[in-house]
Amino acid sequence: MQPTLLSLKNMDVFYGRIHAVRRATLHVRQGEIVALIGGNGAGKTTMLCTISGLIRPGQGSVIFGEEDLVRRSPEQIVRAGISHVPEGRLVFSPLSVEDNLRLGAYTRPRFRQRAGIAEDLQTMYSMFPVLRERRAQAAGTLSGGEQQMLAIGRALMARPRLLLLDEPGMGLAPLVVKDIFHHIVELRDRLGLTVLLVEQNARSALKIADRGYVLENGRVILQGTADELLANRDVQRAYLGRELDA
Amino acid sequence: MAYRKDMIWLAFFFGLLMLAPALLPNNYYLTILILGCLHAMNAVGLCLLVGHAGQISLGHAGFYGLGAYTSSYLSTTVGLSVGLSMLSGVALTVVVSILVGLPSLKLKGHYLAMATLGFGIILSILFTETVDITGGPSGFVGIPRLSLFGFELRKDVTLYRAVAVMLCLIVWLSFNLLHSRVGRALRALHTSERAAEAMGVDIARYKLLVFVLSAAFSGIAGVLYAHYLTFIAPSSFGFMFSVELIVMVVLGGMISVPGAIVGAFFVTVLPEFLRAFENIEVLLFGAILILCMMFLPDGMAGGWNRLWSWGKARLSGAAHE
Amino acid sequence: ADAIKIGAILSVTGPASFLGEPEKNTLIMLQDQLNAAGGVNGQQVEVIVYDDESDVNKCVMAAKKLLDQDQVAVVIGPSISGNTLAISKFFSSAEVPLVSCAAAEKIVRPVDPWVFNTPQLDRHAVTRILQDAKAKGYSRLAILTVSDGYGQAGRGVLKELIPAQGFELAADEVYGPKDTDMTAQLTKIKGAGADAIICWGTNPGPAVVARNRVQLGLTVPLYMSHGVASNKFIELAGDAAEGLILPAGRLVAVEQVPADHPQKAVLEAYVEGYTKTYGTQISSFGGYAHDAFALVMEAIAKGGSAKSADIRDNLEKISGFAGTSGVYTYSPENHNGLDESAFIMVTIENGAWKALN
Amino acid sequence: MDPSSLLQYLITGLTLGSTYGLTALGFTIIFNTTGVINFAQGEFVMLGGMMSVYFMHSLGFSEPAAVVLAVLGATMAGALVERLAIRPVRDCPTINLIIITIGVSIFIRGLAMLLWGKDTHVLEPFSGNQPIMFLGAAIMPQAIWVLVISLFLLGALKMFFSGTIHGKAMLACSFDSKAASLVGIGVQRMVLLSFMISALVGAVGGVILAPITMTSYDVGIMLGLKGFAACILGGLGNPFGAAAGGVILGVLESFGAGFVSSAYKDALAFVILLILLFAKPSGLFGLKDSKRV
Amino acid sequence: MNSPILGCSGISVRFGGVQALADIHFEAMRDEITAIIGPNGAGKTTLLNVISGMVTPSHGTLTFEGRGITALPAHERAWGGMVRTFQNLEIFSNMTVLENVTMGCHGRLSLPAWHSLLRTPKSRRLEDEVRREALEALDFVGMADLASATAKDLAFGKQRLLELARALAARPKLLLLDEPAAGLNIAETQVLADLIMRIRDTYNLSVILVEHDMELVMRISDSILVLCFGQTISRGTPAQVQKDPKVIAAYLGGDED
Ligand SMILES: Nc1ncnc2c1ncn2[C@@H]1O[C@H](COP(=O)(O)OP(=O)(O)OP(=O)(O)O)[C@@H](O)[C@H]1O
Ligand SMILES: Nc1ncnc2c1ncn2[C@@H]1O[C@H](COP(=O)(O)OP(=O)(O)OP(=O)(O)O)[C@@H](O)[C@H]1O
Ligand SMILES: [Mg+2]
Ligand SMILES: [Mg+2]
Repeated sequence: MQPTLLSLKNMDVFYGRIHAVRRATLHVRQGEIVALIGGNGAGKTTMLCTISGLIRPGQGSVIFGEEDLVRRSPEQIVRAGISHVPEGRLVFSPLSVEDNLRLGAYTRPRFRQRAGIAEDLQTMYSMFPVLRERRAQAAGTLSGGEQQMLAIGRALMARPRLLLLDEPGMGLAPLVVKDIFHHIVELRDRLGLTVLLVEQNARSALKIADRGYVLENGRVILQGTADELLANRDVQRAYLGRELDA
Repeated sequence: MAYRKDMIWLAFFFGLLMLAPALLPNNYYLTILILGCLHAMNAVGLCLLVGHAGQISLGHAGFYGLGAYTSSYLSTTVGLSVGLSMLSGVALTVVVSILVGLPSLKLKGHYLAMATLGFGIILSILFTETVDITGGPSGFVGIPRLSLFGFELRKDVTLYRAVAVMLCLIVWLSFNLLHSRVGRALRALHTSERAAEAMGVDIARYKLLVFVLSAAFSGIAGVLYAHYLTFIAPSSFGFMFSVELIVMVVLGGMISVPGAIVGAFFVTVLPEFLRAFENIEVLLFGAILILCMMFLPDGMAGGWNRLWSWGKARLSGAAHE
Repeated sequence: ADAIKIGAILSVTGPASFLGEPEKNTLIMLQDQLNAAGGVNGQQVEVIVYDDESDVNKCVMAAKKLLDQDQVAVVIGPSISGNTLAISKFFSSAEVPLVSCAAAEKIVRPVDPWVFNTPQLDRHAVTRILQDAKAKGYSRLAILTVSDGYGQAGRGVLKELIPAQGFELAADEVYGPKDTDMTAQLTKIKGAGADAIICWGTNPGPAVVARNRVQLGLTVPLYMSHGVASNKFIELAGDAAEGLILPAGRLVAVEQVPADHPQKAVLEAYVEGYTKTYGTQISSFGGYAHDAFALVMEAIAKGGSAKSADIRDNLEKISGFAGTSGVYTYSPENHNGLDESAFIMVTIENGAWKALN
Repeated sequence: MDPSSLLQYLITGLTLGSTYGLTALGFTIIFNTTGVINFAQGEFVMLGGMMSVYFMHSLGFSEPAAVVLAVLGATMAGALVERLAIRPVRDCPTINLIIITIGVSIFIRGLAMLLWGKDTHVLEPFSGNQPIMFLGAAIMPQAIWVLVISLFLLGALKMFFSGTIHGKAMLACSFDSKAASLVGIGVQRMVLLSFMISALVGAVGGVILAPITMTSYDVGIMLGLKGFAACILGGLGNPFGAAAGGVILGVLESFGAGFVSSAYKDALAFVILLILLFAKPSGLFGLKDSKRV
Repeated sequence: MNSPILGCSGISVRFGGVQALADIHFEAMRDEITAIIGPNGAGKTTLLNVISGMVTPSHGTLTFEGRGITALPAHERAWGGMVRTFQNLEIFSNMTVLENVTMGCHGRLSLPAWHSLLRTPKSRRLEDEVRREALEALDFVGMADLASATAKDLAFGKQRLLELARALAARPKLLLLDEPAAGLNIAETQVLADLIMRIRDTYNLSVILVEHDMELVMRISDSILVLCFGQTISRGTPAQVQKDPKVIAAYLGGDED
């Protein structure tokens, strides 16, 4: 049984009066892929943003390894080893694709790891061949999907220990999604990367995940191994679509 | 609904303006009020242009001056009737604003700011250098006093009333506009021109519309200014004044017309209060500006709203006890 | 009886502060001196100074405040012509005399019964320069004026008098108040081939002109206006100031004024008082305020009344009154009261003013 | 029109232009990290000049020492501005920040006036006052100083922004500060840094310009204005553009004064600037809109 | 009845080095749902941009209801009854949800500006009508309860629905949807599918749909255009396209489930 890498304890997040996340508790073990599913406005994005320090929780704790991340600034959290692929990509529009990727590795010691960085750059290009063609193009002019690929590549360039993915599949062609998920699994196996994955397509998400949590207006209402959740009637009805009813 | 609220505010404001002279000890305060109202006219226009449509202009001092100089020239040198010269003053401002707006409004953000700024500077150079028309740097002397339908408003109070009424008229128009499809379209193209376009908003036309409207407001303020002071000098229409106007709007809260008015009066009155501090006046002015922005990021209007809702909460809280 | 209220609107800050600040200091000093000496007609005087920041609107408000709120008997200032013109008519309607420290001719011609001024007129300065030029036998003159109120007034007079006095206007160039380089204008003048250049402006512009002239290696003689008649100019222009000629009030070269000259006493008293009070060397521009104050006091003392109307009437009666800028003789037709004799021609010789004669 | 005066106009224009360009560079740095037009930029230039005058004439330092102290002082001032006025409101819309910089500029100007008075001051040229005659046109040694230092700064900044990862990181902050912090860029530190660098550049400008243009508490306004115009003309955010814009503006002015009319030289310069803007809406060397739907 | 509402012929678009679209010919039939699919960067959004007038093609002509519209600016196409949603959301973020939707009516329910300026009775009546229709559209997508919320505070998925509602309020003849299902989970997507068909039937309009969710596409579209690297590689009914080996190779992949 791997040690716990990340754990949230009864976390509350507010936007003004709106109570977006309510007493949420979850944990992710070293080397696990954990899926976070839930409908619109369930609070998934909010939760990821809280982990990566973009939002301060009202209360509760975020423990990563031994350290408490609450009150830490986003850049400290990145340096601690967490990369976040945000909702809506947020690429640096005017900068070239390559610059975007290089900035992904900003926190890595530039001189000791020059070789490592160059190598990872090539890895990203081979993971997303389109990006290689477009390396000099301004990121803002990429197509939606290409931007999504870039966002994921940028996050991976930091060689994170924990990767937060907010709907990586959004806007990507089915094949590409399959690829990405496949890559993620591979990275996990090769480098022991840990992943917390928010994905609308619950089925494909749960297929690669070890465990999953179900979020409903801010609360964790259900958790279990991926197979348990896939088999769960409520989950099927709510998130996996109807044709299973047959 | 929102519109009715604004109308109530306007009625209240109008009442206040009309009562003010009775409450004031002497003409000196009236002078401040009049200048305040004139600045407010400018600010309201800019509130529409900058706050709602998101098109920054650093050239409105130019329109202010254009109105003032045109009307002065026509009424003094050419000898037209004051009423007629004022009308033509505003008319010319409108025409020029169209000519300026057509090319400039294609620019965005800081570039638009620069274009309007450049235009404003060109105008103020013209005011300064065309000595035989404008009287040059030392100013335009002997402008007839404001008169309506042949009656000269000799007393400051009557003139003030006229100015106040004009201001309220401008505010009324602005409210109408903002609470209509036009106002919405302006806010829309502010956030996303592409989406506004896709919804059938003729961006270029709407930008020009609001630009010209705000210029017209400045022009009106300008002609009134000239015929109140009966003397004008280029220094009053320099780029610093354009900046001051923007400051008024932002202090007021960008998108709030009442805010813009309060901001205008604030910026007008503050230096008078700071007179006592002599040399450190400038210092204080800067400091106050900074502090306002820090503690009222959404301007005076925003601050007021927060105060209001806070008070409401307290009251309802008390009611529960 | 309570103190006589005397208002003052001066450009203590802003572009014209080089005028307003010494003027303000002067007024405060004179007020204290007078009150210490028992006031005028046994009444103390209270000078209320407002700063117009060299800005018209501020000036108007200050005027209104003095007239409507402080209800002063008489107002001294403003420091600059534009502001004076902006507010002068308020005074005729309020029937309070205004003694301006600004020079423009428009202020006193045509005569407004309630408006006076103390500085020498530009006309007098130009006349002196042209006399000098004629003596030296120059015929083609180039003018380089600043595009502000002061420069405009000077330019007007120059363009009137130069042809009138039989000179030829070789070039008519201007520069902006904030310009930092006039080589372009000077190069153009050089091309125009003038016998002499007349530069009309206030610091720092003329200092730049002087420097650029030397830098371009121009040998054409350069006249300055009385607007630079302060030691600041010598400091700014440095060596480039050497040998420049300009008309100036006697204040710049007090020690060179002959002992028997009527102004001698006044000048020495003023210089001594000022340097003692403020520890800084005197700026000749404070003199305008000095004279305004002195004249007003003279009128009050002579007429024995501090009522606005009486002050006005008695000002017009003043004649042969020695001030720092000259000997004043007011009359219903003349509200300036000085003539060319108020100016002496001075030059700058190893860093100091030297009176020519 | 004889060639020597033609050359003279050109030289004048270049000198003038590099003063504008130098100010413009300062704008570029802060804009590139925050997207804010720093209206207090001109004040940094003023501080450079006034402080060195103060250290030299009032405290009696030697010129080099005074210059160094002045530049350091201005840099500190830049840091203070960021700490006290910008950081507390970092989440506000850009326009608020711009207004704050306006407040800051007014404040600094007032302070300078209070501390050092309203007089104009001169600084001794670094290497003598003896003009170098060149084909009948005079070049001031100081002008050469200005030209060289401007070019040096320009090169350095160009290198920094398009050559180094830190430069890219600074740019990133202005494009999307949220994303920037997500890749581990210390946005606040970057902003602080940018304010210090631009204050430094401004101060250096102020120091080397003081001998030519003289200095007083209010020189900042005009320089700031022209500097802003310059970097818009050249295309916001591009150091090269800023410098080029400055030079173009300067040359336009001096030729305008020489050939058209000294009264309308500024007007002329701005007319041409507007025409250029309308022809190239994002400046001569600005990067074009990279947003799409 | 089954005449083309929109025709594209020979549309080509270049961005610098990128040939985003190369000589595209296609027609969208009245009252049909036409889907455009293809790998990322195939040119789908660009095609929508060309149709809606946000990108001017280097070659090719467009006809809408038989009229040539190649030269028309975007807003005039909107007046003509062609409205779109955006792949990277373009909502009016600091307006309320209701205001956002009322913007949809802008082109259709319009008056000269002076009416608004003077708030004539006419303009007041118009305002009420706009409001009513906006609420109706909101109700249609089931967001009536959020009417007064600020748009930017909505969760991503809700913002997508908002864009749809805004487009609906315009009562378009042709509705262009760019990845409406992105950011919705499977169940929500199915609701959306029903919604789109309901829209088509109630307002009998035609739809052009760009989408990567094959379940959705295959379920609701009547015909499909497949782009790849800016070229048409296949077109036809869902059934035909699904079997087309070129499409499977380039896009669908040999899917296991
Ligand atoms: N900036 C904000 N201000 C106010 N409320 C917000 C803000 N951002 C999100 N919310 C609210 O918080 C709740 C959770 O939003 P969140 O984006 O986390 O949901 P989500 O699970 O990511 O939804 P989706 O799957 O659509 O992305 C929603 O009800 C949303 O309306
Ligand atoms: N403004 C631009 N400049 C340069 N290249 C561009 C520009 N706009 C689009 N492109 C390129 O054109 C191609 C087509 O873009 P488009 O957005 O149409 O793809 P798409 O089919 O919508 O892809 P996705 O499914 O990922 O949204 C992309 O490769 C993109 O990089
Ligand atoms: Mg989300
Ligand atoms: Mg797309």
